[in-house]
Amino acid sequence: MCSTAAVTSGESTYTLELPYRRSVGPVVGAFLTGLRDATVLGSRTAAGRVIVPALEYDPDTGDEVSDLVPVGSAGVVTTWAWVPEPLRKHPLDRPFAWALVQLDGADTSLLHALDVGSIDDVSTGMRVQIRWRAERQGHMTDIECYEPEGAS
Amino acid sequence: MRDVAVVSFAQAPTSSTPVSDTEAQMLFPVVAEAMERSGLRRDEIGFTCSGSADYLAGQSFAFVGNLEVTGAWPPISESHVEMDGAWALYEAWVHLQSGHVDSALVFGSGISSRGDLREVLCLQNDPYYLMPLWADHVSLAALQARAVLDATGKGERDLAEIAARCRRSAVANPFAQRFADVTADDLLAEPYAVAPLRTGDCPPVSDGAAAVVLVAGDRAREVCEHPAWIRGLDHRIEPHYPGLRDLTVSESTRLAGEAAGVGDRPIDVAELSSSFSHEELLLRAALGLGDAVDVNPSGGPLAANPVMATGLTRIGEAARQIHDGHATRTLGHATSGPCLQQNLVCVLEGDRS
Amino acid sequence: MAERCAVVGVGQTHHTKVRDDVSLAGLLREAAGRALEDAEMTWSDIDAVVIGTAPDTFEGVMMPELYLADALGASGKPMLRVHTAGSVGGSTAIVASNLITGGVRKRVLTVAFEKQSEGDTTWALGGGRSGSVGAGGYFAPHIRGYIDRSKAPEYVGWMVAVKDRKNALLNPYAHLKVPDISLEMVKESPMVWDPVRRLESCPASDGACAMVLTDEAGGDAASKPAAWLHGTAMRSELGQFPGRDPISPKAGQDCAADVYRQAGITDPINDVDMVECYVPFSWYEPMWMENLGFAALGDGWKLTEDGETEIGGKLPVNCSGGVLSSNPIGASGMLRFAEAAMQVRGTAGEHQVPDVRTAVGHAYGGAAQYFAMWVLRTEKP
Amino acid sequence: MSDTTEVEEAEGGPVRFMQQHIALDYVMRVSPIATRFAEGLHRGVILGRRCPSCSLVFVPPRTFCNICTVAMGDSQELEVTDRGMVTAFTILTPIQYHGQQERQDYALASILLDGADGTVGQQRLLDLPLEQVRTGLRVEAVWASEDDRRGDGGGAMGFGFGSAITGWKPTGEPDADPASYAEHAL
Repeated sequence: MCSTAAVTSGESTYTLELPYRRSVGPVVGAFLTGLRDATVLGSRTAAGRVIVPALEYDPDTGDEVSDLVPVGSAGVVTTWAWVPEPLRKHPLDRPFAWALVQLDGADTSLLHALDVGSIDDVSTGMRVQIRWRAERQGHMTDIECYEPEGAS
Repeated sequence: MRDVAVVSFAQAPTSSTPVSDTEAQMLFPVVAEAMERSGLRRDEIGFTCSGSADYLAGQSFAFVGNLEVTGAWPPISESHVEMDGAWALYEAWVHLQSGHVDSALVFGSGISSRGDLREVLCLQNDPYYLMPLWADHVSLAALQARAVLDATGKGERDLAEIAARCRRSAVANPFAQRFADVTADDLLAEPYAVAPLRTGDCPPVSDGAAAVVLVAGDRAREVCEHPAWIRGLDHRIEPHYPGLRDLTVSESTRLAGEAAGVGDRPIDVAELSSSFSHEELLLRAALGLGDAVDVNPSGGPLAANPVMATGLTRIGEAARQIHDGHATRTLGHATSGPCLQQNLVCVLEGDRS
Repeated sequence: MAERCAVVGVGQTHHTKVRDDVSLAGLLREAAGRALEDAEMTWSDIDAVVIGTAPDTFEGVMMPELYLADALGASGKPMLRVHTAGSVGGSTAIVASNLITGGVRKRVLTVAFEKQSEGDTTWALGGGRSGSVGAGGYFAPHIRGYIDRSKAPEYVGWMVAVKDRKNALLNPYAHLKVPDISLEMVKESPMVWDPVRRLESCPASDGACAMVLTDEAGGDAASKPAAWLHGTAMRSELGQFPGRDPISPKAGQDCAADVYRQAGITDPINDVDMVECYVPFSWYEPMWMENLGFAALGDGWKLTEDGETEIGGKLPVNCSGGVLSSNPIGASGMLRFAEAAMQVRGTAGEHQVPDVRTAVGHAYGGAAQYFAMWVLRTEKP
Repeated sequence: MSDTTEVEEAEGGPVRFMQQHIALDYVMRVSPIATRFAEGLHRGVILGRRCPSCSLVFVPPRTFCNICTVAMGDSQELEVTDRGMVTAFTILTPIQYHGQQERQDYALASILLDGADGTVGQQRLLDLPLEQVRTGLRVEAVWASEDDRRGDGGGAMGFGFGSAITGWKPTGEPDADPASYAEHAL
């Protein structure tokens, strides 16, 4: 809902707020179900490319894809960005890196937060692994974040 | 294709102090100025098209309020895209191609300052995989910046040089919001927004609007001393999810640029929607623009970034270079979506003497 | 028009209250895939994609064309997103047709959609505030104004509701189906926005519609009959100002006059074989009959009363069951345009009107201030 | 958040739904004209502006005439009365949705103020049985107490009476001649 506060000192603030309930369909659904089971699924296109996260179509051609294959839960950082001051809605509340990670067996990269102590601890090409949340519900945040391989 | 020219352009002064007006109030003088400069009466306009986004305004059907500035009584032939005004210009240009009408009014507008742009633009992300992470557009741009630096061997100083040049160019632009006689060293002293992008590599949050009048055929020469003829106009999109793409190139810009004939003859001036410093590197490469090309003499989006009007402003600025007789062949570029997902290229030429 | 344009493929989803078996992409792909199949084309045959939807707040995705680009096979292609309020589905089809008639593209896929069940449209229509009256609350005074002005009997609204709901029974894709619909049922249904009763109102639907448009060569090459475009028009007027007539808006009149002029229609009631127009509340049928020039001002309701708007009447209206039966808002306008195409192509199945040569599609939106129309024929222009 | 998703997940079936709560904060800076209008309301005065070109009086005031597309400044400002007539109405049975606070049937009307040329829409009618609501009904503003008279920031579509006028009640005058509001069906 939206609550309109009274006008004070020339400003009014309001929050555009609404819960959405999204139906996810078979392929996104399978991917999210996989996350709940601590597995990452990719979709294999006719050309043999393994797309992660799984899509119900080949992103290059639009052709339908239904062949889902598991990929590894560790991989290589293809690019990254360091967030010195996280926004209130970011996955981590301390400085962190975003990382696009090509998981083992995938041909594309999956975005998530990478939990490292400083900008000096992250580099392109480094190996990282998924840190799974203990309580998983079939949602992107079932992946808590990435962490350097071998951590914890 | 039918000859169509940009015959007038107007823009709102952007400001770091957010405007208190409604979007329509902000648009009104801009549209009025573009109309006045065109010399056309309102009833001579055959088609009107605008670009804006509800989520910037924080209100469903926000664009309906903007119809007010057109004086849509008696009724007008009109359409709206939920895109940057540059795509409204494209729709209008297509409409002119079909021969139904001979002139068009185009405008784009947005009040970015109303919300937190880094949160609002997260809603552009796919709802299942990206949106839940609140991966904001600055963070996504920084991922692409890192990929570009890794691939090209360039460094943060190269980015700062671009940003400093834009800031210096903007000193001469009365509509710019962020301008200063700064050096790369000054900008390298600024903190990271999201590394490798420093605050100076990122655009300001701007409220703004732009308007353009298009006229087809010889009528354009009657109303404008130096019409800016649209010689090429195309746009392309790529897969959405950044992890699917090669972030070290802008493939959709390359395709649009080729289709628009950018490389047919030299470009004098290019106004690029490079909101982040590294995007200029990507766009220059994708469009084949050499060092001789004057890029963003207005300062570009790093000087003022009125989202939903930024792209149309680029085309307007590119046209102005021809209107003023400063250039004979220019380029305006617009972009949309995370990491330059969608790109539009407009090639403009003056009459050759 | 510079270039001829043909509709060679039409597809739509099954419209229901909640399409909880698909993602947003899946919903659009269902309609688009059917349109491609109908056109005997694949994704790679398409040059450009034009999509339309009503406010982004309905699904909570800003500019969803970005996320949907590769789902619609648009990778490396041009993609446009249109938003003109409730008329958007019609406007979207017109923008797609302009790409053809302007000679810019040869084969265009156009898609419009709404997945109303994801969020809350009444909330979104109210700008996220309490006290949203919804579309019905907004239009109810106009409807009352029409009834007062035309002296139409109360049962005309019920008749429209019964006719459209009966037509919906013939349409496998329609959302709301009331098998034993009767005047009595409509009359007894609760008053929601006086004078509009529940069964005189449109549902909220999930759904999508898609069409494939081609140039003349594409229309000639199609193995199924093509519907040839004879005119398009869009008109907008200010939502409120002194002296505005929202009951028969001038923008609607002008839009009709423009599209008829292009198509050479001089006597609409006789020159047009069927019309699919945007009737979200039953009374809009007689209102639009007058506004679009099928009846004199004040006489539109007589067409309904005389049964002339039924399949088999002089001017069948909303043979698909109309917006009253399926209302995925962003797609609703395109469904009107698509039904006109299906009727001309002879592919409307059980709700086919025999021997349609000329069909009109119509959509409106905002405060009855945005209008979009097209005219299709079996013959080339 | 109590829906089938959690149940299905508890049973370990495939994930079919995703819940997402989107909350975006916006700050609306009230424009000078809206502030001035709100100040008028605080004093119990309704301000409008007259177009210098077509002479139509707009309430609430606008910075430009949307018909003539000419600017209207402070010099075009005037006061109108807080009385007028109902030109259109509906009676609503509120639809229940997230954030809806209305529970009972109520009447909303368009009101043409004496001296104004456009109606003000979506106005609450008070002190009158719903079955007596009609066009032509003469009404007057019911003002909130002075402390509660605040304007609103408006949005893309403009601004309104905020909390200053809680609704409109019958004046008891005879109904207006239909010809006097024939052009104001909104």
